[in-house]
Amino acid sequence: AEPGGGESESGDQVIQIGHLPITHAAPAYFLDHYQDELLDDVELELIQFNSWIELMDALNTGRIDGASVLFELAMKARSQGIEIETTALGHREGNPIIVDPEVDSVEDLKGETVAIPHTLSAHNLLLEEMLTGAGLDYEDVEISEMPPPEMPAALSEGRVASYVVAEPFGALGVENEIGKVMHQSSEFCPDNCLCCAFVLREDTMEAFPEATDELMEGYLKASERAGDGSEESMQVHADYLPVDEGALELSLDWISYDDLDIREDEYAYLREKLVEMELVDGPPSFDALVNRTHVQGGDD
Amino acid sequence: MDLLKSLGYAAIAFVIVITAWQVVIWLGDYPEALLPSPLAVFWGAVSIIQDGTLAEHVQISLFRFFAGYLSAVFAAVVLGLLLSQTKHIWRIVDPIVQVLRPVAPVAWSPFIVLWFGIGNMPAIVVIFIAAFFPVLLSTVSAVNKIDATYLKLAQNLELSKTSLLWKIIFPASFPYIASGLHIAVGTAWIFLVAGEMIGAQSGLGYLIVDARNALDLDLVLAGIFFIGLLGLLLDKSLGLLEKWIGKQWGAGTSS
Amino acid sequence: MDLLKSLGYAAIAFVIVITAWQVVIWLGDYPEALLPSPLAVFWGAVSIIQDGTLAEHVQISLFRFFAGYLSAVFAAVVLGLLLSQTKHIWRIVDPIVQVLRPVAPVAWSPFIVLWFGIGNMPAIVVIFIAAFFPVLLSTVSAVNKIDATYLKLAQNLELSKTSLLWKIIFPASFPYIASGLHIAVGTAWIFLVAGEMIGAQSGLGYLIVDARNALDLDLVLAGIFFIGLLGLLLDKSLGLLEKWIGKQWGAGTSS
Amino acid sequence: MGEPLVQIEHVHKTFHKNNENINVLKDINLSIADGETIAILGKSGCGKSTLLNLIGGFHLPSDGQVLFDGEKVTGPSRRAIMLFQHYALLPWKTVLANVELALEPEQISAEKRRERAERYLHLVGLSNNLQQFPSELSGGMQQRVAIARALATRPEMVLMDEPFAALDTFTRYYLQDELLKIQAQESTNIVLVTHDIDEAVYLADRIIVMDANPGRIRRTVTINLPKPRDRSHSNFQHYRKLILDEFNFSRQNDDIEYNI
Amino acid sequence: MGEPLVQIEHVHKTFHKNNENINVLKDINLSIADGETIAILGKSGCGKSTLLNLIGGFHLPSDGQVLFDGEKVTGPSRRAIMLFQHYALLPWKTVLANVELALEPEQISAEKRRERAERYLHLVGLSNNLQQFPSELSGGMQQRVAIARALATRPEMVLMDEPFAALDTFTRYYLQDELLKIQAQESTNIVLVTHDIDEAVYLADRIIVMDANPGRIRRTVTINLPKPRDRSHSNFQHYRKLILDEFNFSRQNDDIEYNI
Ligand SMILES: Nc1ncnc2c1ncn2[C@@H]1O[C@H](COP(=O)(O)OP(=O)(O)OP(=O)(O)O)[C@@H](O)[C@H]1O
Ligand SMILES: Nc1ncnc2c1ncn2[C@@H]1O[C@H](COP(=O)(O)OP(=O)(O)OP(=O)(O)O)[C@@H](O)[C@H]1O
Ligand SMILES: [Mg+2]
Ligand SMILES: [Mg+2]
Repeated sequence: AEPGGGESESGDQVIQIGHLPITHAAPAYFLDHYQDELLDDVELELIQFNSWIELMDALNTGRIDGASVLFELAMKARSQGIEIETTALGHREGNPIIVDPEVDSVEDLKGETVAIPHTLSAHNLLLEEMLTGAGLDYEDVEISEMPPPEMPAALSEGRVASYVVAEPFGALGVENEIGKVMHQSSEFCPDNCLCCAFVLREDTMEAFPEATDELMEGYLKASERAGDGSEESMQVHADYLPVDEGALELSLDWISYDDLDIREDEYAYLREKLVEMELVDGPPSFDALVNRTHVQGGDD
Repeated sequence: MDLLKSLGYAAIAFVIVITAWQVVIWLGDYPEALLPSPLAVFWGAVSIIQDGTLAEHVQISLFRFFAGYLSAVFAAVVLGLLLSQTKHIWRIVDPIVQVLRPVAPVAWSPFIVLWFGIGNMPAIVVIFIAAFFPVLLSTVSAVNKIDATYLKLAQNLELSKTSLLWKIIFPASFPYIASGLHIAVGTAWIFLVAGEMIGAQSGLGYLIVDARNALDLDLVLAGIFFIGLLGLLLDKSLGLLEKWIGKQWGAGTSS
Repeated sequence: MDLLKSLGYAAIAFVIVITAWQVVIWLGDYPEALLPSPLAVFWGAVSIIQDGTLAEHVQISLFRFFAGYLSAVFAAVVLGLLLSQTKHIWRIVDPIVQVLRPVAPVAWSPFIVLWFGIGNMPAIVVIFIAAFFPVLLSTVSAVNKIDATYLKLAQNLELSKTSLLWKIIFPASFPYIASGLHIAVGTAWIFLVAGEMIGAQSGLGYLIVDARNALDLDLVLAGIFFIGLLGLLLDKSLGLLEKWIGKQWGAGTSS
Repeated sequence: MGEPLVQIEHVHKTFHKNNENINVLKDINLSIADGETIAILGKSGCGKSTLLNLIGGFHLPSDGQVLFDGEKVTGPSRRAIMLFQHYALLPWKTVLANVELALEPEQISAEKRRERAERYLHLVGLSNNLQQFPSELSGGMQQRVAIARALATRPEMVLMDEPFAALDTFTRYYLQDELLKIQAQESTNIVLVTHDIDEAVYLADRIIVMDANPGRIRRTVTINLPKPRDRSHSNFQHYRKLILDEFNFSRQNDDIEYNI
Repeated sequence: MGEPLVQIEHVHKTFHKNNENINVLKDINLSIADGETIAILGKSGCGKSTLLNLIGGFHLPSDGQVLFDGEKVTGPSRRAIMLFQHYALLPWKTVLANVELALEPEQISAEKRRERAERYLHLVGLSNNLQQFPSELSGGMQQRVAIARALATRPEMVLMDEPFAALDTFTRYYLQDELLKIQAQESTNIVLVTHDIDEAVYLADRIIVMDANPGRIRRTVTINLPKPRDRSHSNFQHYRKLILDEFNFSRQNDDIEYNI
């Protein structure tokens, strides 16, 4: 497929970025919101999807130029020969384990169904850590994959006893008193549970190197605004994710957008974990997938 | 007067359903969040009518529906007529169709995205697939059902191949084709909604999924109601069209 | 010999499809990850056959299918026969059916979960809904299509109401009902797979979704192939059954 | 001939269709004596079937009344069995079961039922076809099954609506002969609707010739010939010519209308 | 009468069905002169339609040959037009368009086509029904349209397969008269298949009486009566009786077979 979304009316290069309606994609939202300020010759077009797999279909087939996507999915796609690179993280932390109010401990989940957005997700790894940490086996629970927006409904309907997913759906469950937080991701893999990454297709990056640089620069600036906690920032979050204020605040409490660099040791941990859980046969090497030039260039 | 009578029966049906529904809620003691009351659904329906959400989604769904359905009908009828003319080719195509037909159109989505991108096209392609196979098969079987005397007549009069196809075979099989179209319209509509529930960002199916994700079951039921109503209207319109064509082309003749 | 011939044509079809597919891959230069080659799909199919995954999912899907389909057929035929006997009640039930029918069975999932819990039941209920309405409508229309002379005959012989229903109306309408069942089997199968794609943790639909989630499009295609094949087998078996009943009950008689 | 079995008095019949009243029968008066065979003859659409349905109770008169054995007819009954043009056999039942079904409403044992059914099937010469299905029989044989079924209920009257019209001439001739033989044996009353002049002359004691628009009785012809009759005998030809003349078919008029 | 128009020489016809060979026609020899009207008469299933289809080229003989105007028949052609029992009118076309369609393969202008179609529809008395659809016409009128369509192509021969069997007796009589008038005017050759003895005697110059299993010609009866004939005249009755006797229908045998 032709890279890029063509040119806009004003002659700017249009770059299409896919995302799910989650707080984890907030830097992209902020870049979109402030693109008059942060972008010159590039026009960002956000495309929302309902589930990770639809997003991956569009990314893999070149229907979009990039996406804010689960890190593990990006690894799998790269291992299958899809030419994409991760240029930054989406966020850090912000992955609570939400359980039915009746559930008090990890042991209570034995035999129950737990929802995750995807087997190739930080949430799945997190769940595994939590279960083995509590002396259970991964097989002791039923895993159910479903699109994040569906999870609070599933918990309230009793289809699942717990879910682990991106924000704001955890906070939503708590706010609506459908469920409660049992653990936070930071309790299991402090600072190295890579969750969402910002990825770009290599064909786009090669065709429009300047546009790519400009986009990434803007992205990193936008991420700062996403995490500054100001009134204005809250309003932008609320514009893109129309959830009630309480849930949003709760989400933002759990999540940080500070350090979006992808470090080799974090990546190595992820690789090991994926191989150990037999989720990806030959995960790509750090160099093949991760492109730190923009993050580090920003640091320089 | 007949219409009035039908409406009367429909009204009775409506009252009975509403009553039964309310009784279930009372007896089962279901909370509003799990099984909304008729009144809640009514206000839900009013709200999406008033704020224009409904009109917008209906418009999108109908656009997709007609784009997919009409192109499927056109392609399937023309292909069906041509294929049924050459027995050998049909016997090769038939097994392919037979294996592809039972596959739910949504199963193809990864490939639909590959070839048709994102946006409206996937939903249109899903409808296309849903309508294409039934119409193709009913066209071929309609042609095979044509009274053999018509073909003998054409032979006898030494009509040309094209005359035979367009002046005899097509009109002779049209009443059956039309009834195939009628059946396909129902299935296609159901699949549109199912398809929109899976992949789309708009349309009636999305409206339902979205409401469900927001735990607004009253809107889910309102959506279901409008889907049913629109499906019914589509079906009835095609039924009328079918009848009209039947009359036009002299169905019910002794020949 | 006829079967052999059909198989021959199917083989030709198979070769053509495989060739066209490979050519598309070469010409379009699609990477394996986006459009797997026939060989990759073949090995994918072999792998799920060998490790028993396929058999397990097929078993579950078929169980759900038969449970839902057979109960729908039973309920719909009995109800259809009874309803068609009392014109007034049918005219009240008809509008309800007409509005419910165009709604995709999956749209009901929140309520299905509410009443039927999780596990196999939701998928079975989806099939039930998918099969129930077509069979009900075809039963009622079959009864209305019965040759009026049969009814006149029964009146003339002063047969009892029950004799009329079970010895005249039921057998006389059965061939049409059977053809309704035949149509419903296809739709129900498609919906089973669609339903399993949305909510289930097992079954052929899940197999596809799961493979797709893991970005294993070769397994997706292998799954699609088996779904098509099984659907075809179900359809053909019912076709044979229909033919057999038709023969048994003297379809094609002059009366 | 005793007191009339069927008495039709000033019967009118009007159908409503598309908000129109179609006057199908006008002032029909007819009485049929016990033992008499009546043929109703007329062009297509003149109301023959309607008249037969009135006698059988399948339609009710719009005006006037039909009496059967002195009682007003209010619906179909086993006393007058209709023989349909397309036989109305149940294709999913064997020949024997078809006849047995007709005997079901009578409170007799299963053996008795089977015995009686077999007797009447023997009467029409189908003893060897008891276990066959209707679709395995020729048209002529199917109509015989229908005749056996009608007779097995021992009705006082059999109503026949163009019973042999779907058969070819030769089969028709055979079955007409059959019918006469059986009737001689069972002495059933028959009212026969036909548009075949030969059939009427061959079978009937009295022919009711009808006119159309609205349907009315034009003339009654009593056939004073002993049965069985000879189709090529001059007496037969006399009646045939009489009726042909009634319909203007003997070559004298050339002003054929163009509105068939 | 000149040299034979149709010559059927040692024709056999066998059908294959369910791995069985059905011998339908056996050694048929027949020649039809130009100007002659032939009726083929026989019981159901004796192969009448098969013979007609052989003449028309719709079937080809298993053995022997059919010559039309000296040439071997290899397929249907416009030179011999078949008139079907159920008329085979196209219900989606008007009466006029039905006839016009038949003229399409002739390279004539649209006006000429319309003119010719109207002329033949006038001939059969349907000038007032040009724009009606077949379903709006009675059975008799529909068959007239079919006759007009057949004649409009100016064929050398018209093949009729029980053309009037679906009509009631009265309509049939009218149409038979019509056919004779038109034939006198257009002098078309007619081969007519029928199982109606009266029809054969009324219309044909020569009657081919056929036997069944396998189908073969039993007898040929030449009718030496001027046309139009009088159905109730004694000469007509003579031929009628002759054929009835051939089929044993004049009351002398009572051993009616039970396998109709
Ligand atoms: N149920 C009905 N509703 C309306 N019109 C009817 C009905 N039954 C019969 N007719 C009309 O009454 C007239 C007489 O019909 P009927 O069937 O008695 O004629 P028929 O003499 O039996 O004709 P045929 O020889 O064609 O059977 C016809 O014009 C017919 O259209
Ligand atoms: N295409 C065919 N295949 C096999 N058998 C055939 C075919 N056509 C006719 N027959 C058989 O040939 C025999 C003669 O058929 P045909 O139609 O010529 O009889 P017919 O004299 O016209 O009879 P009818 O008066 O019933 O029309 C029948 O036994 C029929 O079953
Ligand atoms: Mg009648
Ligand atoms: Mg024939």
